[in-house]
Amino acid sequence: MTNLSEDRRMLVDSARAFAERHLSPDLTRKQQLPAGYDPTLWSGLAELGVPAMLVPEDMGGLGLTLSDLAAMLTELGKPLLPLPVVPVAFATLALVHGADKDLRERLLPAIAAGEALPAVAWQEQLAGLPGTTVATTAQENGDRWQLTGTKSMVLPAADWTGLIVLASDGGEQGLFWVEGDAAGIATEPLAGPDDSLSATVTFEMAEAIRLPGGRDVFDTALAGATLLASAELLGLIHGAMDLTLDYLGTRKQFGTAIGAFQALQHRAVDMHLARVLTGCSLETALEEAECATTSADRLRAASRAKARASASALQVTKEAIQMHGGIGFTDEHVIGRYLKRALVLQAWLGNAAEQRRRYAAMSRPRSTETTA
Amino acid sequence: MTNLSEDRRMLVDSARAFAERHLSPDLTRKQQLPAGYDPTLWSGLAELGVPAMLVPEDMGGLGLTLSDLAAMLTELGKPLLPLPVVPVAFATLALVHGADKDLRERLLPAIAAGEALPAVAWQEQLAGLPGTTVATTAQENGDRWQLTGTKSMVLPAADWTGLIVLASDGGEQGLFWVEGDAAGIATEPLAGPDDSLSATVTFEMAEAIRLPGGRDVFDTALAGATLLASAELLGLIHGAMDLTLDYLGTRKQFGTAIGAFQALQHRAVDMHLARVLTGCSLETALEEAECATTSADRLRAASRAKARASASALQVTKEAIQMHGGIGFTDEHVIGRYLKRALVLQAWLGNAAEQRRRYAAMSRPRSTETTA
Amino acid sequence: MTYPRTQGSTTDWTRMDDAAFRAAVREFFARHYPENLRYASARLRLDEVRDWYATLSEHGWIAPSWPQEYGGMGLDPGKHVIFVEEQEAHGVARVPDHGIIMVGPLLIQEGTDEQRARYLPRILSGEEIWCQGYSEPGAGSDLANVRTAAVRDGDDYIVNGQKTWSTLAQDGTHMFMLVRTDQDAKKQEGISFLLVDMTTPGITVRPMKTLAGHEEFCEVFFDDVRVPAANIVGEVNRGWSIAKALLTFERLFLGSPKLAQSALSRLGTLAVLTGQNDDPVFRERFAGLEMDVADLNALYRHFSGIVKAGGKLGPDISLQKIYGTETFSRIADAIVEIAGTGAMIGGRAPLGDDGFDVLAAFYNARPATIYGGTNEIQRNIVATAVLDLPRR
Amino acid sequence: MTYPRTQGSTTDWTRMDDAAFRAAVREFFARHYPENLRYASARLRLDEVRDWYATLSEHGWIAPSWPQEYGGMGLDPGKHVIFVEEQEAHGVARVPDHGIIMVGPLLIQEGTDEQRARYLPRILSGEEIWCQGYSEPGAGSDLANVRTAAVRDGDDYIVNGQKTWSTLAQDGTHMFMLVRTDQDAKKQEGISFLLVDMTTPGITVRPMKTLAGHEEFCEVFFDDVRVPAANIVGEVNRGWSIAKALLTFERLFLGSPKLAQSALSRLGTLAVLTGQNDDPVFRERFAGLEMDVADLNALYRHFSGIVKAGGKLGPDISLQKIYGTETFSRIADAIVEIAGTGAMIGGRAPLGDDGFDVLAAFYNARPATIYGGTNEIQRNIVATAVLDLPRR
Repeated sequence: MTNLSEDRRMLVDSARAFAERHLSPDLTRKQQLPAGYDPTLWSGLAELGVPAMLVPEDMGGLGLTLSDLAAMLTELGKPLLPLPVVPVAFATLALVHGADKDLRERLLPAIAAGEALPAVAWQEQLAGLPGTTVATTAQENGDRWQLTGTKSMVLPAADWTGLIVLASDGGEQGLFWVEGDAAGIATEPLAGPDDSLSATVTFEMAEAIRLPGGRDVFDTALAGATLLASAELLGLIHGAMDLTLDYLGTRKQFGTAIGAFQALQHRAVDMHLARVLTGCSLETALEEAECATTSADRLRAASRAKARASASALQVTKEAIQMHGGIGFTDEHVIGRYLKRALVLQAWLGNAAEQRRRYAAMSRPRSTETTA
Repeated sequence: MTNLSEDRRMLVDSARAFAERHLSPDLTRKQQLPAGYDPTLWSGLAELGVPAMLVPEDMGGLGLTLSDLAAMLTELGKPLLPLPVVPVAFATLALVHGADKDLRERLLPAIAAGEALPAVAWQEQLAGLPGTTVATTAQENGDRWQLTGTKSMVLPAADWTGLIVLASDGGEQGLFWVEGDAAGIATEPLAGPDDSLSATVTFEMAEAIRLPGGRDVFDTALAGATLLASAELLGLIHGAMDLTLDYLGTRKQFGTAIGAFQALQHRAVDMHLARVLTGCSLETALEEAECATTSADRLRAASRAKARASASALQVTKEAIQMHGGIGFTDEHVIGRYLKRALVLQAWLGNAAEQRRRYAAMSRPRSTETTA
Repeated sequence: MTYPRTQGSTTDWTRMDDAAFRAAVREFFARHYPENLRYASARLRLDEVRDWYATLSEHGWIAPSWPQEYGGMGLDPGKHVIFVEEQEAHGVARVPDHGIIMVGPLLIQEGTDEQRARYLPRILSGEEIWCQGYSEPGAGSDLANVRTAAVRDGDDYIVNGQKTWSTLAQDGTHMFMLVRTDQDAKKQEGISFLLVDMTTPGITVRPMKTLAGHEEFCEVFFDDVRVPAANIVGEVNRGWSIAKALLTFERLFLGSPKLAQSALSRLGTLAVLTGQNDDPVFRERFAGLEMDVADLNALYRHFSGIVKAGGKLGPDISLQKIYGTETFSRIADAIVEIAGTGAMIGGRAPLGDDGFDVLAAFYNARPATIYGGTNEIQRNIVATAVLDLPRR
Repeated sequence: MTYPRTQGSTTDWTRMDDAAFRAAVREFFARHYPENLRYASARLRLDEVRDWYATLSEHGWIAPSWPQEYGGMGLDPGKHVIFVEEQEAHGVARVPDHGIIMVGPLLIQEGTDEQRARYLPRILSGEEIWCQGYSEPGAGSDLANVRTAAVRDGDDYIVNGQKTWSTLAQDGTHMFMLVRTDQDAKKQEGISFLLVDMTTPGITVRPMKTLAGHEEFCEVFFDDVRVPAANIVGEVNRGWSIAKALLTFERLFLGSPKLAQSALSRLGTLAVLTGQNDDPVFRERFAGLEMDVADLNALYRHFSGIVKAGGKLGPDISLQKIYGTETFSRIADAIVEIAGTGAMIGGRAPLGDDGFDVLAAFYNARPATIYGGTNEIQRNIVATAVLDLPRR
């Protein structure tokens, strides 16, 4: 992030100003039923242009890049962001890359305006590498399709204006659009440790239309969302780290500021290294993904960034609690909010171990003898 | 090692006295061609009764336990032990458990006297979990057998008075005895990083007799040798740790003894924890192995002790070099001898990762619901 | 001094062999422990376990390690270990046990006859529940930095100050606490050990919510609280050595393998529930943790062997606290890792028949490396008092 | 000042696009680099690479980053990275390069015209080989604690003292060194930067054998060594700031991904040779290390981007040295681990056609976390100078 362009810097500044004015870790304390977020706050973000960023200009959007949105998310993530920016961006990417003209024209301008909140319903089992296998089925019925199956961890948890669903037509996996008010959808909200909400959504012959794009489009959108989630994690890491550095400089034990103890200093350096690495990893992964020509390459880059961001976020927030001592374990201090939000974000779209497994599946040790 | 019996304490004291008088890390500097050890030093150990320890009393031995020999080895390992105590004990265990009366009577008294040096030739490939698959074949020829195949990492590397060979008769794995001067044996010595020697031994229709004991006996002997190698590693860990603690207390940088720097203190504590854990792990594993009724249970206990000892030895010796700084990386300081010897001993009979893999193969996560 | 038979166990456990004793304990738990309280994932509150406390008390099983003459089971350390093992295996929850674990043994060793007669029977009966008053705000791990003052006034002391991290103090009827009785003495001196009735006027208890959402710790405020001078344990101004001895014992207790063992078992369960138990990467990781827990048990055996042989624990007991809590923490991390997006669920995730709380162990692992002296403090102690490394 | 054409490259590399440049470099190495020196596992000595040095020199390729006016290739940092990448890919060994990497850029920036004219051409030609004189016994990482004294005597300085950890000093014709020219000044002041001809009477070089068996470092003794005062670089008593700037640059260099990258490639080779490359446990471990190396590259790009943009490296460059060397060390550990009993073999184990030296990377990883300021020192620097944590 050394050479921010002027435009990028303006975006970052506006995000920082919004974050300072409207966000705080304590905002994540209250569950925003039923959707899991505060609609007023969302409107504010929409005024800032956040949901419009990935929407093309001819669809009423700003036509900006993943890197641009990532830079803003890092700022928004510092005081913790209890808003579904990344989930909506995930759906936006799927629509931009995979919807036909009609659906694009119907949905993208509304997304850009902050009025439509589409969600992607894709994963089924909780653990393993989510999304690898898909049991939800799509059956053709005239020019429409009917979906049956259960999806977990759908974000936002309610109030969506429509769902993009990954389902199998028996042979291939494809993406399907389900209207928010369609019949045959049952939603069960689950509260997260950070008081966010996700939903388990069950489809029973729910009516859907098929998007032209398939698994490949989904993978590209997943890669984008994974990078954006990494950017939000990077913001979270900054926030937790800065609070901890403040604490180390002011808290005294045995008559000395605890930040003067060398053992803590060295661990603080390792936390800082984790944050710097996360930033560098993300920056290069964004570039790789933006230059890549296949969805596999995009996923590979995204896996690397998310693996680093997830591991760093857990490392930094766990160390932050340890360094804060007992007070860090009470719900009264904000540092705990960072740990809880980190737990959710590191897991969503696949945690570090799951990203590593995906990365391993896409690369293979080579012998120098064969590359020489 | 809290409640040493009086007998055990005498053994330990005699080993310590021998170690202090006759051993020093610098002794490991010279390759003792061709066998890889100093015969005079070996005679000294024989006078101490070391090779007699596991030999039953009716065969001229002392009839002591693995735990007794382990306690001595820990003392002998402190100044590093360039002698094939564990290799010979490995062969002794195989003969005690698996040889017929004739061979026992012929070999065990000579082993006890320090005159016979049998070696076990068992592993073939270098990596993976050695000894799992056996390609060396034994063909029956009248009342004798003929062995063909190649074994690696045979210790001692030469001067053996006979070889116990793990080979497959086409169906089962069995143990075979080959005289040291048998025809059809070719030996190629390999120098270790610690200037010890191991041998690659090739059998070409070498004449052998079959021991009544098979794979099961071999596994019991392997478990015993693995525990003893862990004991030697424990001694090595003590030696490296004590040198490092001395250095931390005396070496000054920036005007302060470096042992006063908290970051180094905390890492020294982790090294110490590793050594204490290694001792406790070994003590309980020895007990488990001695009480076990199956060779699988013995191996499982041995794998745990060796995994801990191997990992601790690498951790402690690597940290020892780092804490010694540049001087630790020169061949002039003895601390480097500890690192090199640790490399060899952690690898022999399977390193930490390989032991973990064996342990994993022998256990399986259970659900609390099934155990409750 | 004798206690009524009903409060002591009538069986002479010391004569029973270990296998028979284990069978007896197992049978006792199976028969008496409430099924719905098995394998609780969080520390239970007094309300939830009061009946179980009473059951233990009625059978004379509430104080396994106290001598029989004081109403305990009089178990030797070996049998005590068996008792704890069976407790764990059956998923028996901890009762509020500061009185049993800390105050009882302390009064038996250091208390006056009057103190013993006054307090021990009510600990056994569960009438009185004790909490701890050690840490103070601004000096979490620097325990010797006691600022809560007790000033002599006739036959009483007047206590002013604040304690914090007092576990379940809201359920306590009494507190054992460290107070400063000599303002002018050096840090470790001038500290006394005081027993306080929590109903005394001037005491305010404020529970604090933990990250896990439980009210597990309290702040306790003392505003001109009048406590009889007879409630000092041991000598005035010599409380630090008593506290240190208790802390040493606490480190053995805090480092015991039970947290790690139970988390490992949960990890295995979760692997089965999520279909990962045959995954080779998981298998090797699990085996590594399993060996760590076995070695943690070996370490515990080493230290409890010293206690068993009548020896005194040295400062190296901090190793037990370090390794016990950090092994527990690594296993808790593994649970979060294999749970995947299960970590996005607070409370029970929909896995298995009863659901599975993915984050319970992870939350518990956070304070484990902090309370009883942070693991940083423990490492400082080992570095200087065991390894004899120079102080700066 | 100009240099004879034969010593400078005649090509204007800056006009070439990156792909064409990469192709040119690749072709150059393929054509000129001796096959038998590819992928050397240890640092090569001058004797072994003298011909290669001469080849580079003749083609004007010896100093990639020096400006063309001084006889370098004048590569911008982007092309320099390409150059290094191709060097690595082809397995091209390092030549003794202290003159090229350290002394040249230093003299170009801080030297006098006379010093540049005297020294630069002979670095380019390979006539003169430089070694470093920074560390002293008893002050390995505490570089400012210079005790080697240079006392003014007419137009000369008389140098007395001892340097250590001087890499390949036995092959050096000249040393650039730190000397104390003011005995009374505070630690960091009173240090000067001095150029010394190694053939001057009074200099004794004693090579030390490393664990790997190489004579890679030397002790160098100075006994009344007379050095012209004109050999001071920059101002007298202001050598520390020059040394610090060089050290900052050295940290970027020492933390470059090449060691880790090359070790990773060797890990992959060893997995193939031992049949473990399809093992799922190995695969995931390898992927983790591969991502670490990719992120190490990203970090390197971040810092070299600052240099490229003409910025100054700050104290956070220590992060590069820490992560580069520790990633290398982790990979070296993985090599030893998957080698199994291959680690019992010193030198080349019988694996593959040419054998495989299991321990080479492991040995190299030991000094990597020590030289150039131990990683402990680097962490101290980041803690105080970057994170602004309080000093004790």
